[in-house]
Amino acid sequence: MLKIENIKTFYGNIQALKGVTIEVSEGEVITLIGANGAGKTTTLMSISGVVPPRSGEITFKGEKIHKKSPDEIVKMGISQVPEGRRIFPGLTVMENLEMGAFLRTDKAGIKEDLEYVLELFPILAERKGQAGGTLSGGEQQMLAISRALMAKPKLLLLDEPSLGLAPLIVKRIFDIITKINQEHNTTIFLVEQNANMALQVAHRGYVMENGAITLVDDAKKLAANEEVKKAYLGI
Amino acid sequence: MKNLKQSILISLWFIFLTFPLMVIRVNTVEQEVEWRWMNMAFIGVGTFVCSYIWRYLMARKEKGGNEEESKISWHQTLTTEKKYAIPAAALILVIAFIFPHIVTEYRINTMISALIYVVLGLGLNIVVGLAGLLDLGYVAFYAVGAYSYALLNHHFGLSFWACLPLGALLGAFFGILLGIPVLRLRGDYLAIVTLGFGEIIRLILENWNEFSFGPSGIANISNPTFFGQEISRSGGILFIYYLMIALVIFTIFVVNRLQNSRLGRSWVALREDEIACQAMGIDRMKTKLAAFALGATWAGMVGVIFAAKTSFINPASFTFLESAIILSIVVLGGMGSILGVILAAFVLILLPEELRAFSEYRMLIFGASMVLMMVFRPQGIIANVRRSYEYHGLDRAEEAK
Amino acid sequence: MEYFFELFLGGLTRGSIYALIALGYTMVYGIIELINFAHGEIYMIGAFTALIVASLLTMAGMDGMAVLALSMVVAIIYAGAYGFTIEKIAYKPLRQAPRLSPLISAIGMSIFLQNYVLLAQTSDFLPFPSLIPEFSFMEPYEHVFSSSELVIVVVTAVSMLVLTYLIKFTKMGKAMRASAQDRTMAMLAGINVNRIISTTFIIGSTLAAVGGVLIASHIGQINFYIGFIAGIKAFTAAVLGGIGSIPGAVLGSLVLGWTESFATGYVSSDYEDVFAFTLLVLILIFRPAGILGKTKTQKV
Amino acid sequence: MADKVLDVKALTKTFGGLKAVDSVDLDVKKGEIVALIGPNGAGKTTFFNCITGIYTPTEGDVLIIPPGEDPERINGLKPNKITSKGMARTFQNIRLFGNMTALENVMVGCHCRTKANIIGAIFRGPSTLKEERETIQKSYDLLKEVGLTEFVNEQAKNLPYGAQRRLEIARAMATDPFLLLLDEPAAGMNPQETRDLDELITKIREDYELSILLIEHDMKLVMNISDRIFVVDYGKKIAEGTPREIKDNPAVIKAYLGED
Repeated sequence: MLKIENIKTFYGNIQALKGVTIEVSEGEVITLIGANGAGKTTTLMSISGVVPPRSGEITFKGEKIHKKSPDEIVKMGISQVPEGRRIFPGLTVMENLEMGAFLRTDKAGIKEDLEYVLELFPILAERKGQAGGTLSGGEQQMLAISRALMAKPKLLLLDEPSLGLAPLIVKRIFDIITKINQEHNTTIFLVEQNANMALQVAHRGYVMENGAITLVDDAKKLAANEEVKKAYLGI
Repeated sequence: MKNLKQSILISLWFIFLTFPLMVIRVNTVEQEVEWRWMNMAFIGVGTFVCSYIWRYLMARKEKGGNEEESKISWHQTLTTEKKYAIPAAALILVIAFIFPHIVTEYRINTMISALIYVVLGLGLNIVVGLAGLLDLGYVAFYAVGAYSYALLNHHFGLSFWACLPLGALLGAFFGILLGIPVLRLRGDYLAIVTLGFGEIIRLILENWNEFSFGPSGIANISNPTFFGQEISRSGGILFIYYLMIALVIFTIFVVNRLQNSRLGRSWVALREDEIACQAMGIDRMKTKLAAFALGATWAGMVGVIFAAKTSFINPASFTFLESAIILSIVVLGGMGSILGVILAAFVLILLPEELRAFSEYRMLIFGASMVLMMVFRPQGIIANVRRSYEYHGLDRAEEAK
Repeated sequence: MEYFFELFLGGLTRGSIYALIALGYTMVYGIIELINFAHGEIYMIGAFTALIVASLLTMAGMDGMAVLALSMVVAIIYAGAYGFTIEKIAYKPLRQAPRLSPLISAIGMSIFLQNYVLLAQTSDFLPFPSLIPEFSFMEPYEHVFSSSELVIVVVTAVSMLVLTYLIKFTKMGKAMRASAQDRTMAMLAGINVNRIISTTFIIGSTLAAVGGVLIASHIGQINFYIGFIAGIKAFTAAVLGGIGSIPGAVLGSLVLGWTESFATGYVSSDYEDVFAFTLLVLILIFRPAGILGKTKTQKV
Repeated sequence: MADKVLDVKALTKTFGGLKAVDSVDLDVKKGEIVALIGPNGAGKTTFFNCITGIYTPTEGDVLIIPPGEDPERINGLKPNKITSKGMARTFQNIRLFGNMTALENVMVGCHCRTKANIIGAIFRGPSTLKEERETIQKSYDLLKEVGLTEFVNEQAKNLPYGAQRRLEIARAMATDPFLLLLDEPAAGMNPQETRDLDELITKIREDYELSILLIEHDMKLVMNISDRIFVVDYGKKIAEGTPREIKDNPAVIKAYLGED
């Protein structure tokens, strides 16, 4: 479904990605793990077209997307929950959700999806009129995921959804991610530092180091890999 | 084909855009309308051609300036290698010396103006180019210098030589006075406050008749004396010319030394990253203040010479436009680059004088080139290159081990 | 007391005009953090365009409100077009550049436009026909508050309401706010941020044009330089209220209008502009975030 | 405790009601390498910013005890003052002076230990010249120490990533600190670079006799080089001890692995 072939991405003169190749099949949950600064976020931003790669190709459902603008990419069905949630702080919860569905015009469909996400996260219904900036970290993460779902994505990119959240909430978020994958057959591309958790929910995993992929394997096997254990599962 | 279509569209868009202002001119008194259809054709063709140039430059810019930077350019060789630098400097000096004897007085006058702008540009370059503080009211310090000579001369008969250092000191004083409160501000706010300050100074000079003689200005400012000797008018011009040459040399010398000193490095560092700079133990305020005051000192000094040269000053010489011209010299020359600033000052001041037809469009071209420079070559005509250090001594010591 | 009222209403009129221009500054700053130096020039170009259209129409024998309405519409269209074009040429290529670059580019654009109008038209002051009719019901109050002042205040108030509605309740307005708060996220949500920025410039420019036409008609003369001072003052007003904040821009404009009006009325008229600039300098020094603005903490 | 060089007591920093750092105690002894670890967003960088003067702590004391001197409370001092008192830092997201050369970056670091003023810069008297020579020498030596001699006259922004991180360390060292604070020095490095860094940090401690406090995510690095480790989560200190003790601490395991 998504094919990333040997992309190289730069921030000014600094090369952040040094030839990354990743493939994701429909309906899959894959995870990309790696240390801080390894280039995981850049990979997602390259897919979303915010930091387009300087060379290499990205194809989504057979169509080349690495030269498209972010809004065109969203329109094709790729939406992202970025690192740090990035809720619009001055917009209300409802307005944030509305922005998620910015490109859609099917009123009935939007309404349906709105009901779906409010059912997924009932707390958001309670907070409807509140400004996004006043929500707690966990609520913001829920809002961020809901906002991305409002675009009715076929591929959902999640960047560090567990960042700075209490273990209990992290667990709930991961449960929901699995649920979304199963109920809607939404393909999920998960970037995580919490490798333990990520490898539990994912089907396959990629390990990234210093702007390049160093390992690809089944999630279970990666979790059992001694090197991975030592480097990323910590302690 | 796609390009052609796009260029035609751009051309049509600009024809539409400029239609009322460029084609129609109404005379409301005589009730007449003047239609200038030729302008429409000019705009159409002009923007069509420009759109191609724009696209070409854009493509070149995107392909990357990396290669360009690594090349050692002629000016770098010229300024760093002694073998070339000394003869070049000598040649320029000789030309500068002979110049006033082979041209008309008018030419000398315009050359003095150009030299004044060279010094102003170099002074502002300390503030904007090195320390990265966008000062839009630089002309205020120039005015301080000019008025201090004019007023001290008028009221107390103080001589040029007494006023030259006084003007510089007053410039520095005003620089510090303004600097203390405003240098805490962020870049763009600083720009606006300095602009406001510049306008306040000008408006005060214009309205406070008892102090500054208002818009009519001050006339009959004495010529400089030469070791107490009065100089004739034409001799005076010659004298000021040589004085300016000396001042330019002195300024280059000082700025060059400052650039590669402890202070100069802290300015550049401050421009690059304020927080890291503080973490290196650099006092942000003090360092900024030094740059601001030093820039103002030079403006004050040149202000005195300007007053002596024209022997008449009024507030009209110190408008925001003047600040903008000095700023564009620094920007076009290449922020932080001494050679660039000098070249830009000559081009911007002398060219309009030489090409009379061109002079009408002078400000138009200034404005356009500021935009284009920022878009296509933000480093200016001559990019500032940081100095390399060599370590012969060190390497030999290594080998000996 | 009557003198006080006269000054108060004069300040209100002034403040209304400043508000129309200040909104452009504040909207653009809110979204791309740029002081659009050329904004004052848009106001001036709006006034010039209106003058040309109005003169042509008058010579063609038209009069009354039709002239005002038509020239206003043309001025708005042109101002919007200029705003759009300026952004594309001078600011869009500089999105990734260091902060000072677009500011210098903006100053260049401002100088360019002033001289473009100077060369294309004239450097002299041109008389501007008074397009706003005298209302008979205003006659008793004419000595303190003229018809044209009334029109200025009413038009400004209506513009504010429309703009507030636009920004608060329409999808476009919400997208504008979203882009201002987090540009990258707005892109990720599928908002075409470049289009939003263009729209912001167009809306700001049309408001400036409205201001330009009204004030020119009220004062009765224009030249190529009117945009500079008006622009700086409107910017002062925007900063005073807290740049980036729309109610702040309106509030700041009124405060500035009254300050100027009362200061020139009770102190001295020579220093009108000095008061404005001094206010600007003082605000930036003592409360850089403005009356309604919030201070941002810098991330390390 | 006579041999402490940094003593932080009950440090608290709140941002609009939110406690980013909540009553944290921490100390560094002379010659020690101490690590501060915790999950992302736990408040480590805020802690750093509080003790280096970028933020003013809401409550608590930050005391520094330069070797052989009396303790001094440095709450609310400006960052440059703190640096000149002998505490230097690096940044999580590299903050080099991109358009200056590597050597110049380090020379800027020497700023607070040198004195040349405007007059000196213009006239270049013998004392200024001598100082300038010494600055160059010292900076060059520091570049050699971190292994960057090949990049001396290269602009900092053009250096490879790992080299930029090391340059930041050299620049901080130029301020002659007795305590060096490193904010995620290994972030974005590959395992080989991390191993080199490991050696570099230990070597710097030996050669310059200083103490080091670092924030780090790379557990291997932390476990290898630290004498003591402090763990924070949600702004609170949840554990402290030697690497061995930390490894087996249930609270730490919970915070990191996110298990109930």
